[in-house]
Amino acid sequence: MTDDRLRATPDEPIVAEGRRVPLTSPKGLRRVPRGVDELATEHLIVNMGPQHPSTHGVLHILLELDGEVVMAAEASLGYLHRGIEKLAESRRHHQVGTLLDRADYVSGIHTELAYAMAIERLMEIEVPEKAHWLRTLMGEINRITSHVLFVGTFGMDTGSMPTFLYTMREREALVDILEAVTGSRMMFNYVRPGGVTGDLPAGIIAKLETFLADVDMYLDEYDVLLTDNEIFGPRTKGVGVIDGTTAVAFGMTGAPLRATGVAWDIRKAHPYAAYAELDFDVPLGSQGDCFDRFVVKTAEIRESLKMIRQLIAGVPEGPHMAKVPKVLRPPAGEVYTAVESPRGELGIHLVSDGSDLPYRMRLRSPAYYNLAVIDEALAGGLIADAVVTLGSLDIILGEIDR
Amino acid sequence: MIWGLGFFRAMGVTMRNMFRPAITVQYPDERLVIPERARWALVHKFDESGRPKCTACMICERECPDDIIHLTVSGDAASGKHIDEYRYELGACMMCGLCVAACPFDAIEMSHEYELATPDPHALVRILLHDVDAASGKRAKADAPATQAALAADAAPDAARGESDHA
Amino acid sequence: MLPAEADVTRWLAAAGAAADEVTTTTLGVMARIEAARAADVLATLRDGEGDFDMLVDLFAIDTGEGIDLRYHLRALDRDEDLYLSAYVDYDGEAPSVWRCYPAALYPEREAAEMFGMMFAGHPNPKRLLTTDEVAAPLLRKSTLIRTWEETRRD
Amino acid sequence: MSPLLVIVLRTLAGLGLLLLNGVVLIYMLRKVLGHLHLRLGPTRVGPWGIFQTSMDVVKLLTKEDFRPTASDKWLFRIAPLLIFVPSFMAYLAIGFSPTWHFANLDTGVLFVFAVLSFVPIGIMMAGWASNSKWSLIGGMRAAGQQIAYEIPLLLSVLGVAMLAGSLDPKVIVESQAGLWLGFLPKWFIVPQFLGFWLFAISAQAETNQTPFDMSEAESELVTGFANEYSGMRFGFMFLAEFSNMFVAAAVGTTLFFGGWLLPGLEHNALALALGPIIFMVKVYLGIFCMMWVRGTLPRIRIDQMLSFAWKALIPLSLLWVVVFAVILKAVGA
Repeated sequence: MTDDRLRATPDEPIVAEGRRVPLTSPKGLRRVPRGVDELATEHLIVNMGPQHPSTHGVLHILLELDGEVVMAAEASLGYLHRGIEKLAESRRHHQVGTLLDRADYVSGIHTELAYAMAIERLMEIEVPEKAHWLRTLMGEINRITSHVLFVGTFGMDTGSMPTFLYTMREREALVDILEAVTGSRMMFNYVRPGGVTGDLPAGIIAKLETFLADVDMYLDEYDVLLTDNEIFGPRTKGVGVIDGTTAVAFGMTGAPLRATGVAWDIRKAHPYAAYAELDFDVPLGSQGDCFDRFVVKTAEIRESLKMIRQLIAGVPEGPHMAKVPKVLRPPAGEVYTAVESPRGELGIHLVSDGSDLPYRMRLRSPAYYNLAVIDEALAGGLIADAVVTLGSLDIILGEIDR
Repeated sequence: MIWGLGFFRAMGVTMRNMFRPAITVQYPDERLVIPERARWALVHKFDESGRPKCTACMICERECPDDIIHLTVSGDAASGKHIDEYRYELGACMMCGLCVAACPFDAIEMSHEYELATPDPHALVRILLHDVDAASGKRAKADAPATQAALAADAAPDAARGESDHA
Repeated sequence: MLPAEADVTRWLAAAGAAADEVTTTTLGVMARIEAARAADVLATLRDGEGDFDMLVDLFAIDTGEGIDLRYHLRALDRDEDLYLSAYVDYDGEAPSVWRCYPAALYPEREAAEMFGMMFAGHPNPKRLLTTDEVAAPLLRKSTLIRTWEETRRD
Repeated sequence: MSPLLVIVLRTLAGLGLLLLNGVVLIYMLRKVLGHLHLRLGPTRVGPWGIFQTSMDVVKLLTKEDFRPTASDKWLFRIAPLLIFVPSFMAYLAIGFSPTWHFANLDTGVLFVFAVLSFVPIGIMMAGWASNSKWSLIGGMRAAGQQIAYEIPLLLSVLGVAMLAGSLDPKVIVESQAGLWLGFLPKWFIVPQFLGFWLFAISAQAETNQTPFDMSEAESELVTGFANEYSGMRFGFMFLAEFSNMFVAAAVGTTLFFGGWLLPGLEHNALALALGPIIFMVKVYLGIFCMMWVRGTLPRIRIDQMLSFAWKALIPLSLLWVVVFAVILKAVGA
């Protein structure tokens, strides 16, 4: 079904000079369907989203279908565009975090952290050791809340209901801990330039330990429900394959890139916060299909748990906030800081003109680049594959549309 | 692995979970304990005699990213400030806690009042203080020694955001 | 990690680009290139000795006089980042680099709509994030977003 | 009583049972799925939420009768009935005890499968008439699926028919009386173990339950063929789904689990009185297992599902029929 005759535009390979794998052109979908041949059969163009249970937010994908086979796909974004980059230009530096929480609303700590690091690097603020550890601890807790949500919603995408509701149990326990530490369940506003707003409250370590005691058993249950399941395997193995060169060419980062076997993790490549002192592995896939992306993510949950165990064992004493001026006026200049958010490399490119407002704040959101590949990856699969492929990329629309 | 075994193991997992207690919290009957730091609607703090600790220094109004705190103040610092109205737009508040963090007099806090839904949109604009004398800065400072150091450190005047903010 | 400035100069020279403005700042190594030749320069940087195989980010900055297009390239194997800056006039045009870096497909559309410029040769030059009713290029400094008073509804 | 009155009363009784069953099953599904998933299910309306489904029926009845403008007016209206009526008709052939049945049919099992094969026509009609692309895909899926799975479903029954020598539910049940080796109930699941699994898998597919809920597939097709339906039209489709579930479980009980019989409780007055209760308990246990599967497994992909039917289930069931026939002949001789 995927011979060139049926491609959207067979004439233009994406990559010139033949050094890379040629891809089909994402020239965009024809709005008028073309017949398969002289018969009066037509391709069906359906709108998946913006109100569709499997688009994970308000994503809109146009699918050109031949029966159930997706011939071409085009994502249409912007339903959640709030102009965060523009709004940031009228917010003082310490206020920008409130906006960034809402960019990737499932893992706000990481976005805040990237911004705080940008300010710290520009102003050359020395962050206390304890703040580093708290940032890492909260970041990893936040990563697990995001990853278990992924495991659950990916289960939903494949039609398995229990994982979604079971993972809510873990997510809820961790979100409670995040709320106790940061004051909010999702919009944390916890990481500020110079440190974090609060130390660990009393009793939170005990709470974490109760969680850690049970969580491995629950993770094994998810493996039984999904990873080892005889239906789940064929649904995801060999589906939505994105090879390494394509992934790199599309600027993909995070688990989708690592699932292709490319070992790129900011936490290892450029350790920030306390990651340099932690012992952890970066799980890698080999095939770059949906199953690998899923397995990489579940393995990352276990790595995060390993890190949390190390972190709570060794939180140093000391202040959690450096001395920073109340009004942050970073010197004129540019800086790019990147963190490994649950979705990939989340970068803040900050341009400062020396005033208390950012001159330009660019949020390099990982899901934005990870999503771009779907125009390529969905073609040739079935509708069910499209749903699974999209789910495996773990997109958050708040971050894509910004 | 024998093909088909995975189904039965999965069935075993769901059956095991059937006998675990449900995680549902039946909200109006059961309530979760709100953690100490949880941030909900903004409220004022009052001293023993019931006077607000607010000194009408306007820092919170400037600090709010969403511009939802509005103070109308008469009088001046010399003769004592008088708060005509402390308007707080709950409906637009995102509970970031920046105003509380910025308050040098420890006069406001984020309460644990979380049942904020209302059918009346006007109820979402709250007048927190109405026609009261503002506390003098000195007294408030004496009340809150913890904030003194922070205040001293912040000697640099907080430049007001000009109209260029929105440019 | 930062690439050596001399290397960058050599790579750019291989692309036939003027290589006089290679600077190292808090950002990293940044080279200024001519916007009209961006596609050629990037293709050379990717396929030539530079081997920058990933376009990490593409965005624009309104400098007040024009649009500063930024290409953030990365050589994954060597872990080296290179920033390219290309000036474009308001309502100007730059070549699309999607042929060598398909990652640029979305950000080019975004930069075009947000800054009011054009990317020549882009395969799908539609708006990405906003609708047709949004007339002004949003991220230009001359575009004022509405203040709280303007948006308030009583 | 006049024969006409008997027919009317029996029909009404069947309808009443169907509606009651629907309400009970929906409540049961919510509770079972809820507890399987660490939730509670309905708790608010009445004690333990038992009136939740009745209230939902009231809600569905009072909803606006909405029809998309571009839909096919008559097909759109007929489709829910075409889904509902066959599942109602299937009730007629179910025997609850030696004396309790709506109609005494000599080929009752065949009748059930015959009328249930109407359902995909209704689903296709609903999908087509809605004039919605997602619904259309759902309807087409339903057709492909039900045709594929009806064959192994029927073939899986052949073994039982050979054992009992009849397709009359009453005869089939009666021939399961007694014990094997003194302790094993003489239910047909023992000789027909493979047949039972073929039946269970195909029945799960025929009743549109996860992992085979292709035509609904909420994460892919939203709700597939029922997408544009609301109010009581949707209610009929929903009810039909549950009554199909009941019919499948009842047929399974009759064929493989000895119907109203319990070992040691046979051919006496007590058995006659308890028969319907035993039958219903068995049926509801079967339904619970269907819900349990539904609450556990992910959904199969449509092409895998069809190739599973054509490449695995149908050859296997054909083979089983031949093998079992040979065995039966050998043992009989």
